[in-house]
Amino acid sequence: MKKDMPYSVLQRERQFSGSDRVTLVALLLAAALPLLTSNILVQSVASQALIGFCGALAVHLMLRLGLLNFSVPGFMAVGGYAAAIAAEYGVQDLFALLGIAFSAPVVLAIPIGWIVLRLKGVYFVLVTYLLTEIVQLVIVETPSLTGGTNGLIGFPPTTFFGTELISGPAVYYTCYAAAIVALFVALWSTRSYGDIYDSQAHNETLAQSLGLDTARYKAQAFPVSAGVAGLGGFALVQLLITAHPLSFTAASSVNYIAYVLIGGAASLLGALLGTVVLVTAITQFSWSGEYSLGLFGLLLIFSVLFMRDGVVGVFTKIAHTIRGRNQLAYPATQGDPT
Amino acid sequence: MKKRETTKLFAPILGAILALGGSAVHACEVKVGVVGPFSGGAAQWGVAMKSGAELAAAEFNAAGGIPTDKGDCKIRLVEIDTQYSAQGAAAAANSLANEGVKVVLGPVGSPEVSGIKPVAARHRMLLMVNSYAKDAIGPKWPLAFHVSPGASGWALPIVRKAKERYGMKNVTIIAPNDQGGTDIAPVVAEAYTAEGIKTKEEYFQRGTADFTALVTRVLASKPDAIDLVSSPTVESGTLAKQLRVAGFRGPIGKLGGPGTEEIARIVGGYEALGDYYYFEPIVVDEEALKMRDAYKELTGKDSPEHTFFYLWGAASRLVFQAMKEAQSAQDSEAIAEKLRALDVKDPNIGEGLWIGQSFFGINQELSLPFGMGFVHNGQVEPLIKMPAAVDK
Amino acid sequence: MSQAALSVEALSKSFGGLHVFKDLTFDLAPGEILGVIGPNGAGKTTLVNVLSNQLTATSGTVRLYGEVVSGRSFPATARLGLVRSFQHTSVFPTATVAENLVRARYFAGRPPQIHTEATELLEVCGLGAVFHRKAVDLPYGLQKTLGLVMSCLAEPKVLMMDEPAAGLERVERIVVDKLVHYASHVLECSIMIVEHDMDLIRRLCPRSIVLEGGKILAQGATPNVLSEPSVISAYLGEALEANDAVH
Amino acid sequence: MDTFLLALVIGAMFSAQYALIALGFTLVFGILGVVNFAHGSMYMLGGYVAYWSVSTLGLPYPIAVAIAVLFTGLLGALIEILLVHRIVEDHLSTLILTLGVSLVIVTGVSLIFGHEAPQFTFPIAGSIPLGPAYMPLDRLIVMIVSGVAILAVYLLIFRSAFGRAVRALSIDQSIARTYGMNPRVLFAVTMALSSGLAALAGALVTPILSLSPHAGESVLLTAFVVVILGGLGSIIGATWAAVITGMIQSFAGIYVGGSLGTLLLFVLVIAVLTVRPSGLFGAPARGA
Repeated sequence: MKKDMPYSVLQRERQFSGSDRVTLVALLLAAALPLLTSNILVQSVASQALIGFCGALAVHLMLRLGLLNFSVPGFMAVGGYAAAIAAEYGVQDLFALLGIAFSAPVVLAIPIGWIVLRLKGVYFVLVTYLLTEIVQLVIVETPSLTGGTNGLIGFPPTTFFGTELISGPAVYYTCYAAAIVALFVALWSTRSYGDIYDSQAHNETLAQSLGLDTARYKAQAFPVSAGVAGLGGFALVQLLITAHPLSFTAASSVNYIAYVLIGGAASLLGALLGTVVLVTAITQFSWSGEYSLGLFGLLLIFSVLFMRDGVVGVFTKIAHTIRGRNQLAYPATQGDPT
Repeated sequence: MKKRETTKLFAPILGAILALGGSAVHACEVKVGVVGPFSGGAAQWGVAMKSGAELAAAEFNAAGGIPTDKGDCKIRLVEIDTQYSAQGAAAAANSLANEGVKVVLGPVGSPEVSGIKPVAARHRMLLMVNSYAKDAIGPKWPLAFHVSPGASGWALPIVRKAKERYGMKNVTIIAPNDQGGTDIAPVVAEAYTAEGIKTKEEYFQRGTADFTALVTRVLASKPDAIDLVSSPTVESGTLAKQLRVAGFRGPIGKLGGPGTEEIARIVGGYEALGDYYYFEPIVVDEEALKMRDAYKELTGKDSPEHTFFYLWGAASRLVFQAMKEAQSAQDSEAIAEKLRALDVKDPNIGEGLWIGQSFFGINQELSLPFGMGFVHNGQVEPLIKMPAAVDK
Repeated sequence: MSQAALSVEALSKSFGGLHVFKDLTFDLAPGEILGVIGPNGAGKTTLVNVLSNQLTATSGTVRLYGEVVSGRSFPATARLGLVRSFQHTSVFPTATVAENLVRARYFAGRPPQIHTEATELLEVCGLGAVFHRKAVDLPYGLQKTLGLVMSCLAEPKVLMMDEPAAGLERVERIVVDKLVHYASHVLECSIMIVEHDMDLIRRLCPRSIVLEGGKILAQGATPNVLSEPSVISAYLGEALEANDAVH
Repeated sequence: MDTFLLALVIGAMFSAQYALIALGFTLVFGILGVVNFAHGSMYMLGGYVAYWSVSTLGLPYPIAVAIAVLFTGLLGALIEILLVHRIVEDHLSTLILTLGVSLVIVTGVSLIFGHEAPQFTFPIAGSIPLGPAYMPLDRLIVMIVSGVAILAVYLLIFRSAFGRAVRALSIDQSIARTYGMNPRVLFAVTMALSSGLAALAGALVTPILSLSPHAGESVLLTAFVVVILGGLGSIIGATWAAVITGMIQSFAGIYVGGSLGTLLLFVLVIAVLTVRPSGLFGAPARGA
């Protein structure tokens, strides 16, 4: 092989994208929410959005690999219950509990991932759905550990350097801590492996043909997604002060998926926007009544058909239109497809 | 400057949230929360509860309202939909806390109640709830009241009456394996056992649509009677239908959960249902029907069909009476103190008492006269009015 | 002759009871460019799939410079230096051309630097002008070219090209020559070309193998092989048809 | 021994029902590559249309079943043509789309017919003794209809020109065109067939069990389990998996009770997939 001076360097893109920056800044600003308003309702909705964001991130991380993950509530339950049980055994420190809520699902997801990740597309969807159902059944069948159908109530409160986190803003910050950790994990994961995940999602065979061991990266992404979900589960248990099986039903997995798809599946910002929009819509401006499920269905249909890139996609399109950029700006190329 | 911009950004959101409360400006008003499922499958329970509360509020307001240190104040109900979920109920409690509400009527289902209690306790709210959970109330929740007795209160008298009639020696109880089932089935089982009836418990997976296998299993032990306790209505109907198809001729009980009519429809009519006995939280007699007329007169609307309307009407009257005597809508502890001491004597529903000590360890369960129903050989018999349950 | 770059010994593949090919034995010498031809359904693409371990062989052994590659995973085989390209366009659609090239280097475990020749190659192939466009937005010919370039950038020891000219216009096919030249002369790798375009095989491959019905019908110097009566009778109709199909 | 026989009979009843439900689900996946989350709601809708035809139009039950199948089949075709077809290549999007469709259907039915279960019973009662066991006539009819439907679908797919085109289509659209078949039409027909089968199951089974707007939910889960176990897209696989699932549900239900049977079933599915990632009889489907 010739040893010429390299003419050009093909370096991997590993910077944050613009939308990642916006996401991070938005979440950092959210820390100031309790300072801006003492409105408990706003804090409560925001807490729910932060929890939903963790779930949405867990969905997003697997969707990056082209896999639709229905196991999010299952792993949320694992994280939430693990932390609640640890609290009963005297672990109250926020950081320790965050660690437990993250690592318990990770540990469980490693062997499960080995099984699940051999499955393609739709099989993965259905099996992850079953996983959540199994977690539900296991909770119901193990009342001595999990409280069974009654759930766990009355575990000691979480502490932050010895201070009990029980006031409204404190609970908000507990959820916030979970969400920010989840975001950093997601940023690390997408920044380090974004191109690998994207390649697997769009042309796994090509990636393998070049020498990429795709199985390894899938096996790595699944536990990370599970851990992120676990953080959300921890926050949910803290918000409700209860670990209850009904908080983690298989049906609720659809919500987290909807957050991501409606916000925009391509970016972390999509997950954030989708969560904020839907959580606010559902809890506050409750298009309630008997129509609510049907309206939710219509929203899903509409966004799948007409908003393929979600809310973020719509914004991007508007921004492009305003800047007057369009497809013709690219250099024309010769040749047509046969 | 920056802060102002942010506030501007939030202003529409805050405005919208406040508008939800429908903040009409009154000289003086006290707010009471009404929390329940006002949409979705359980909406009929929530709407009936809300109407009961509306009736009581209208009555008290017509009589001058609640005396406070600001003078006599009108009661204003702040209604929040939980969509029958724990999260929804917790969020509802948070938003009520935001409005400074200290007294809450509802919610009406076990999942909601388990969601609202911890949050309400944190904000020191007085709760009047309905739930079949075995920890619905308790010493841990000194401000939580139970609107009507759980199975621990009424199961025994009903079992006694059923035994008188059918003389069954062994009973199988069938319940779903969720909180609604696992919390109530053992309590009902205890009532049967106390009457010397041999009892077996069977649980089914929630969401089961076809009970052939379970029915076969249950009938193998040849029970004299089968009790569906708190099984949801559709599941109860399917179970009853399949039991009858499989040749079970004994009486079917339903000690918990409403829905006799719907169950009969699923089975294929009362004829097909055969012998059936059930618990009815309240007997709507002539006296009770006066509440319906009063509601029409005070609010101009028709009251809902669901019998929860009468139950919650009576319970709301008690809570408002306690507020009146405590001269506050804020001091939840004082209100709770007055509530515990109130004589339970509803003009329309009848005399009752506070029970709960022996089962829950706290005497905060409202016991009113209740009903028991029989369907005999396909004939619906009039409800039997039973006196309010007492502690064992 | 020294050690073969690729040595295939009694290789068989069957699906259920159906044999796609049976007992194939042939070698690819270092630096050699071998043509593999045969009528449709002869098992050519399956052969590439099996050699690259994308499919598991039913029996037989494949060696790369003496090292047994049979039984390894598809990516592990590629990492050893036995790389394939695809008949249909195969790119990372949502990534730019540049990003596609980066990934090719990175996934193959190669350093990010590429040589002058490679850069020139990009210009010659027409990819330089569209460096920052998304692959999916490129015309078919350029997408196909990009896929071929990516397999070259993996710097394999042996490159297997599955119908590199398929879907390219006649004028575009010159690109394949340039790529083969680059792979052969700059990367000094051995190449196996599965193709229907006889002109291309004649131009690029000194030696050819003819597959028919899962067996080697003929092998040897390309002009000789193509003039063998058995090959003509088995193949000619097909070849004409294939040529018709592209124009 | 008596119980064993009984369990076997009940298992057979379950199997027939499950097969009928899973058949359409697997068909749509095999041919369109779409996981139809609206399949359960088609079952429920079939029940409601049949109920409406009997109670409001006063039609005889068999005609009501036919109307349910036609109406729901037509609706299925419309959904395919108007919605699914626009994005049929994208498996994840069609999954979410059909989920949305199912929510809309469930809400629509609740608004029209109410949340509560209506009175809807099978017109034929009674049972025939089978030694110690018994076979209710209504179940027998369901079994016979399921058997005929499975056979018909099998013949249609493997023995007819339509079937050849459809199978070709599942591999390559251009081949289907050489059979003179338009993919658009084939997809719509397949969806109609699948929805019609679901509605047939619904119209037959809901009067035996119960009819409510949420009746389709457990059906969808059953269809999933059966179809994954058998291998998505495989008609034979779905049939066998229905038998396995039916027998497990029956034996676990009778001998164990509670939810352990369900847990066992789910774990079995995952265990099978560990060994065979495409299910028992699975073949890679269109692009999945």
